Amino acid sequence: MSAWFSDLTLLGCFLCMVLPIASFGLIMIFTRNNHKLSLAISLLCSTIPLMIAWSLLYRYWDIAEPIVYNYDWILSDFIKIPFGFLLDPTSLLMLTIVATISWLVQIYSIGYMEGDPGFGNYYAFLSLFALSMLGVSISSGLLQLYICWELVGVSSYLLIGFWYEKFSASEAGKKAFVVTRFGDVGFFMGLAILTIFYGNLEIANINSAAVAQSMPPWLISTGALLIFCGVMGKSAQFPLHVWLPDAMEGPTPVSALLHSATMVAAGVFLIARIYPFFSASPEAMAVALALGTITLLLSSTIGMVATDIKQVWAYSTVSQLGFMIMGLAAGSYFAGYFHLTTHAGFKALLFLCSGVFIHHFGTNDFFVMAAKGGRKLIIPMVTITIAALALSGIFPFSGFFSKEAILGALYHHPNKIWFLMGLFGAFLTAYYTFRVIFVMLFPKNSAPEEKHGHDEPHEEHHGVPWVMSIPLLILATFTIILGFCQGYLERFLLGHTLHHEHNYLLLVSAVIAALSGIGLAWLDWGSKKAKCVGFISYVPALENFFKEKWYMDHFWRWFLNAFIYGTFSRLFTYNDRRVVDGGVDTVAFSTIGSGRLLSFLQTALLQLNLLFMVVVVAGVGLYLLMGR
Amino acid sequence: MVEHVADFPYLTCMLLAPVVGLTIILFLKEEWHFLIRVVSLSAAAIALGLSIYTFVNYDTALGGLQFVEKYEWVKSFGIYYYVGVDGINAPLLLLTGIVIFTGVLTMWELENRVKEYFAFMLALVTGVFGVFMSMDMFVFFLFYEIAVVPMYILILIWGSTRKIYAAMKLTLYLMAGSGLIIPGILLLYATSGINTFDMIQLHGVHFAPWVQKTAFVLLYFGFGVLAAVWPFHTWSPVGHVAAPTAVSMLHAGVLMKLGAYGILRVAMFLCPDGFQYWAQLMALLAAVGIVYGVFVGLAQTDLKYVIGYSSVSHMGIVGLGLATGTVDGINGSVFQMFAHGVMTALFFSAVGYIYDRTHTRMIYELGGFSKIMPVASGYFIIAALCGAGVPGFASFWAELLVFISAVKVFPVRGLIALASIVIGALFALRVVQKTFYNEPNPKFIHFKDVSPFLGLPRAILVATMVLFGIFPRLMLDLIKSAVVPFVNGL
Amino acid sequence: MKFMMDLFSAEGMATLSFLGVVGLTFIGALIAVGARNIFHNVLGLALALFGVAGLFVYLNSPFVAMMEILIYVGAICIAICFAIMLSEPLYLPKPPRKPIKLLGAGLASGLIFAMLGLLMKKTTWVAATERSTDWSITTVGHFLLTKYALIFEVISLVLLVAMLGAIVTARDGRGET
Amino acid sequence: MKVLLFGPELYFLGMALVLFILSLRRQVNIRIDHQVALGVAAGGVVVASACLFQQGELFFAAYRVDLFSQIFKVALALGLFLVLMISHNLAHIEDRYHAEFYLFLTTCTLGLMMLVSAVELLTIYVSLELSSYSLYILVPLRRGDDMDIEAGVKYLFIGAVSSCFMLFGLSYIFGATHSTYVNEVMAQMPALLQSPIGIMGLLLTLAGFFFKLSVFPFHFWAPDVYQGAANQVTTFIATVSKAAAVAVLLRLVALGDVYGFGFTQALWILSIVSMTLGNLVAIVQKDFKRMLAYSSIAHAGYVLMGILTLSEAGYTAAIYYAVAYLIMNFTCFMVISEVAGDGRNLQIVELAGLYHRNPLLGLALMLGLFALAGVPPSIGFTGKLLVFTSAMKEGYFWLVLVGAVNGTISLYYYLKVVYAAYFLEGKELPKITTGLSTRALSYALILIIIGFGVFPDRFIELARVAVKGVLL
Amino acid sequence: MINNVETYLYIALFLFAIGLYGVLARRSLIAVLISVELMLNAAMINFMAFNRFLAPHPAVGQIYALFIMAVAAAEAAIGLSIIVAIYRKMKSINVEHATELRG
Repeated sequence: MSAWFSDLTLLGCFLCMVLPIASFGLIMIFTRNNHKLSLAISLLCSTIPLMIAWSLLYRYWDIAEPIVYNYDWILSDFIKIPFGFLLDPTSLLMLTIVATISWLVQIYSIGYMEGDPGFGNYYAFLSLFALSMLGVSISSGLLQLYICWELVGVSSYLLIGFWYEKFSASEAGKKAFVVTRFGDVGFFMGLAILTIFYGNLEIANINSAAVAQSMPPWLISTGALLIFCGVMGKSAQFPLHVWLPDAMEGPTPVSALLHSATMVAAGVFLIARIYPFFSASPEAMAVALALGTITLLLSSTIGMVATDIKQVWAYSTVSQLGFMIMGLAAGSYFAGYFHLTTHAGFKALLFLCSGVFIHHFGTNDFFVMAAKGGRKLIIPMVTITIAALALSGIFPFSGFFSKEAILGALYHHPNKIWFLMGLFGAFLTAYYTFRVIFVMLFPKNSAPEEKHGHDEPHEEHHGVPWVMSIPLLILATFTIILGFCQGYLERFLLGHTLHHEHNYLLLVSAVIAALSGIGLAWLDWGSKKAKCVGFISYVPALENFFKEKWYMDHFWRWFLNAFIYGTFSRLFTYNDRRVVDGGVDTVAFSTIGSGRLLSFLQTALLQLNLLFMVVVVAGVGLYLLMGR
Repeated sequence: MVEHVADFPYLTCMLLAPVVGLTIILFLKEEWHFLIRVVSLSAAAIALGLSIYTFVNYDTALGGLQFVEKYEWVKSFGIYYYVGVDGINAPLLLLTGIVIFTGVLTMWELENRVKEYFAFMLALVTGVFGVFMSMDMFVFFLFYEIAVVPMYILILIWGSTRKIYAAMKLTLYLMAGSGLIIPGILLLYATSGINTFDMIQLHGVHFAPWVQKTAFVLLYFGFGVLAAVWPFHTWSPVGHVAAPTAVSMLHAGVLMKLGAYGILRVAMFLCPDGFQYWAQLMALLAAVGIVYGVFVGLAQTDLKYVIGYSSVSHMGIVGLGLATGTVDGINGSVFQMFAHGVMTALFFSAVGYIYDRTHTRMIYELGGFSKIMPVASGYFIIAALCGAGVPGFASFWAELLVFISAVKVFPVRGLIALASIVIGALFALRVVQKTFYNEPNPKFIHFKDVSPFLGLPRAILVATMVLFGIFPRLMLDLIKSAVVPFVNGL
Repeated sequence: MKFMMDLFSAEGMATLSFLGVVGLTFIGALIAVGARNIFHNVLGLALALFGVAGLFVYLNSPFVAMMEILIYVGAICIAICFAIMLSEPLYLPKPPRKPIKLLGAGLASGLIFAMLGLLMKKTTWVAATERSTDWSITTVGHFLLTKYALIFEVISLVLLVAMLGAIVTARDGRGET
Repeated sequence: MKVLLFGPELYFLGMALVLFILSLRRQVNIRIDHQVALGVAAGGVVVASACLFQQGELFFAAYRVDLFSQIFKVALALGLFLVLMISHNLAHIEDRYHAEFYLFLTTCTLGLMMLVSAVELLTIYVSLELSSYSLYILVPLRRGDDMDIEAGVKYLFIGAVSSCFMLFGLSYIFGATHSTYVNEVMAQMPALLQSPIGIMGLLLTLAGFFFKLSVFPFHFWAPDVYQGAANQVTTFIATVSKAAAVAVLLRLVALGDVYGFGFTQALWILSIVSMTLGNLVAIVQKDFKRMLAYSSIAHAGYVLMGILTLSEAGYTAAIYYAVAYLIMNFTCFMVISEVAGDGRNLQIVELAGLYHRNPLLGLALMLGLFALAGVPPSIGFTGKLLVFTSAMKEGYFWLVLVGAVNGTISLYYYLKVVYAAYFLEGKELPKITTGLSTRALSYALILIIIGFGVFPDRFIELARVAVKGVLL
Repeated sequence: MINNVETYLYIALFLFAIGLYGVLARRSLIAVLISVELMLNAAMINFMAFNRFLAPHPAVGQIYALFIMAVAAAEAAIGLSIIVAIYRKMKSINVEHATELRG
């Protein structure tokens, strides 16, 4: 036990795990109804991990060898699950991102969730989420990671369904949990298979080069693909992306935290985490690349037609996740992970800003916000624009650098189609992002009538409370400076800087794609003469297709209804009632029936009974005599 | 197997605590409700305390049977009162202690025929304790029957919803199971050549293959009925629905484990070759049960039916783990027995509280209970999450162990069963959503939330789940200490 | 002719009279179960019992034959006659017999006959190695008072019980209070 | 002390005499009748117990007194005493016949006592007839409807035909072995059973005992007689006479050494058919006594199972089971005669609300039924399991399987009675008041049912020693 | 040639079968009782035959026959009394009229 205290690093990791769960437990059991105390506990328990994360990052900036702590958690016979921490650049960076964003969101939520009756619960759930996400970051083994990964799912379920009185919220929570679970089952199968064939699932071990050589290729591919199922679920890749847009039913800070910056990034992080293993399977890489691309295009197109601001950012998240997967799958570990980092910053910013608008105007529709004078909220408007620029990949914001890195990776991929797709995705991203920005910035009908219609319901919101704006400013700062840290991060993550041969064709095409997207958005939504209809509406069929979200929701609903409920469940239930239970009842009734039948043997007629008796005696006697 | 004789008859005391409680209750007046409750609670508390004592004081380094007491009972037939604890039954004794204690607390508000209720319940518990600690087949079976029969009256009098049918069905079903068990154990006894029912000694006998095959399949199906092995499970949802809360808790929580424990302790222990022969079938039925349970549960509208089918599914996991015959699988199975016991007890306890107030368990009539009684619903949600196999609860580890070893031994069946946990999640959350989320039903809005005292049993159960969920080694090392020699003997 | 000669020899006469006794028994028995009039049945029974008594004579024990006639014909048959007179009047029309019932009865008794006949066929009887030739009634009496003393006492109890029972059961006014 | 050897029999003969004198009185006083009978019967239990460990032979080896017979004599004396205990309200027997009622019960018991000791075929036969005749008279002694007399007729004629078969069998045995002493006969049995005559002789001989025990196909009287006879008479038939039949069956079978395959196979079949038929038909019964009759047919099958194992363990189990059956069956009948205080036949539904009309009786009934169904912890369970164990030891796997499955079936109808007693509301029905003796009896029975179920060892050991004596 | 044990056994058997037929076929209870007596007589013949030809001591079979007679007498007494009683109650001694107990 003394080792736990003498080794500060270990103690730090340990605290990162213990404090959030302590906070969760304390709040749930004791202080649920005391908002202030709950807040204090929760903040305390998120600030310390934050400080630990940054100090660890600082301390191990020049880390050469990963630091591993392992303790036995489960010691069964074949299955041994260690509980431990693995500190290497990948995990340290993620740890920092998670700690930071979750701290910021907790601060922000003070304002956003003020007065909510479930305030205590909310912070408890946030703590639980922090626990699980921190656990994902620093787990030393894949099974431990899986456990935290599942906890992420649980806390996201609780947070999405936080406003459980709303049917849509509880439905969305359920959907998120089940859909991610769908992927997780694949993940777990992968883990099971790897455990069986390989046994030791420590990440340090899995990633070692020896493993890739000792395992047959089919096993690596199977394992990698199955694990990728989990990634598809958590990181909302096609076709399991459907839960993410619905998940916006949760409070906006939750969307910012879970569904943009951390939880959805967990999938990408997982690939980065076991990148050496993953990249040993070309099949898995190809599948990932294809699915990432499909996801990117699909969600971008849907984002183009959405009117709910959070929906837009949700689809944008999906598309950016697709981008990250593409980057990773194209062979560039750094590009994907770097985009994850920058994306965490600017997407959280986007959501938090939107949250301010939503909180202020009480609506999710950005047309309405614009009409109500959204641009008058200066800080959010400025920061949201910064974030939008970053998202679109405009220099000098962070997104530019990371996106360029990904496009670079795609460019180097032998098949250029992926690169073109990436470019197209970048174009679409810029378009839908600035569609929102332009609508907000240049409202077409700036005098909404309803202002006269009834009392201004949000009169009390004068400006934005500081607890909400400070996180915005911090994130905006990050968004601006993070791009320039690319070199440092490269050295940190890879141990060396990449040799950048500046490919101007690549650079130019990326910038052109982004700018043309913005330009198109300007034409459609921004300029004075804009008709405020997307170019896509010229192709109504396509627009409808996009509006219906490529019919993916319909597909899943149909799948669920037709197969799960309609076929299996119904048939099994029928079988249970009629065949199994009916069979048993039949046996029972036929027993009674045979009893009734046999009771006719006992006729009231004495002589008939005697006759029977005599015949049986004779029969038995004859039987006995026959053999002799 | 190494035996360590007890210095004090802990196990006998554990067994006698409910008996003494029962006897005292029989001499109390019907009207003295409070006294009756207190007596039952103290009996349960003593049993719980002793079970915790044995659980904690079991020396895993020493291994083998500990706290052994062995007395000759019926000499001419070689029947012994032979009790002992090893890593397999220690958790189950603990489980029984916990469930009976919380069960008594859960039924604290009972007003109808209190005396008889607690008397029967204590009789039932005596049987359960006896089964778990017996190392003699005859005594094992004796207690097994004692545990099964009081159910009939408990359901009949204090039950609800088609209780007459359910009680009869359950009892007959289980007794039919016994009808298979008797020939099974007697076959082993008769062919052993040593005139004893002592399982440890019988383990040393190498039975002829046909004996093993026959005895195993008889015992498997006989005990399997109680363990709700598909397709002999239909008594279980019906029975759970009809039974009063604490009985459902005991029943799903503990009684179903008797079946699984019997398969493990008697069938597999004594007929290793038979087990090898039938393992494929066991795995198949278990996998079918897992998948089937969730799918059927998905279509149910009665809360208790839902839980009943989830039990079918979860007991399938136990069966699957046993079928693997590996240390991991059996570890997982035993752990799952414990975890599922606590979990289901929690489920029923939570439902019971709601049902006692609303008098409906129809999912579509409920709704929004998170708003009306947040704590009570919280317990249910926790149980549902356990049921969905969420980490942090004991059941997760069990499922993990079972599934991995199942995939290893029976890849196809294992993977199919594993896949069904998605449906399991859907299944659990569907109920939670329909019952506890959305707008509350105005009819129920005036109900009070559960008070700390009434919440105590549920809190104990949750605490147990979490304790062993976070520190699985507390239990797993213990289980392993018995399972490793067990599997080596297979 | 040979046959006739045999028939009229001493042995033949013995055989003939034996056959006569057997015939008497069977005819009596057949009347006892076959006749429709209940009195004829009793008479048939008496006839059969006489036959049986005759058989006993052939079986070397005139004492038992005499007891047979005394107890059976003298007591039981008379008792049956009294019972007949105490019960159903004879002039009442009787319902027709059911052939199926008769057939069933015949089959069942035929089966028993077949079974035991088969048994007879398959069995070879072995006489005891040492056989006493003491046929005197004195010995029977001696046996009754030594070896079978208990049963001799018990049978009196049986008869007492039967008598008491008959009185209790058939006493007038039974069951009409 | 030769008298002690014959002590119980002499005592009961004296008792019969006393009752006979009682029956001769002009003035009828049923209370005195009952008290005298009960008191003397209690003395009978004492005497029988006192003679428990007597050993010896009487009447030129026709009568054997050993532990086996003495155990059964105690059981019989106890059974009679118990039946007299619940005879305090003989509502369906005319007052003036009470003394005769007791008398016939006593003579029947006496006959049964001789039966269990008799080792000579004629003695066995006459003792059997003595007990049977007493019962033939007791059955139609009931007042009221015509059922009793009908039952009496059926009982009589089925009994008469059975005893004819038995006599025929006895004659074959006599012819084949030239002896009428059981030990001499059985000494030749192993060889004899290879021949048809031995098998058939034994089979036909057993017919008489099968009739007493109501084993299929000699069971037809049982339901009618149970239903038709007065409750107390039924009780006696169902308990005491069954136990004696088991005893003598056991002695007959036990003295032979190893029987041929065919013979045990025949018993095997009869056993299976008995229990299956009894259990199945019992399901559909509405009259409680009739149901118990069918259950007794089934139980005869179980006892037969123990006997046909032809092993020491099997006999021990059969003895245990017979005594257990006596007790648990008696418990049910006690409840019947208490609930149906006016002596009527009890429908199962009439037990409604018994648990609050008289909780003690309810408990006793439940335990008795559970014991009959073989549910632990009760003598019924232990007995059944012992029987199964011994059968399995001899390799009768299918027999045990069928028996066990039958146990399940039987549970159904026993539970229906429990259901009526514990669940059906009988609020409007009056409470049942029981006297001190009945209460004490109930407690004693409950204690015995559970106590001997949980601690059967003493009794099993006793039975085993007894069997060993018989097997000599 | 006829004077051997088998002859008598067959005679007894035939008598037994006739008696059995009577028991099974006759409706009058008295006739049934008569048939039972025939069966008892058959058994008696058996005993006497064995006694005559096979038994070691000729007294035993005779004693058997005597006791069977006594028992038969007792049986007849009881039987007849019950028959009389049933006639009093049901005004009939037809066995087919006693059909109240069934099932």
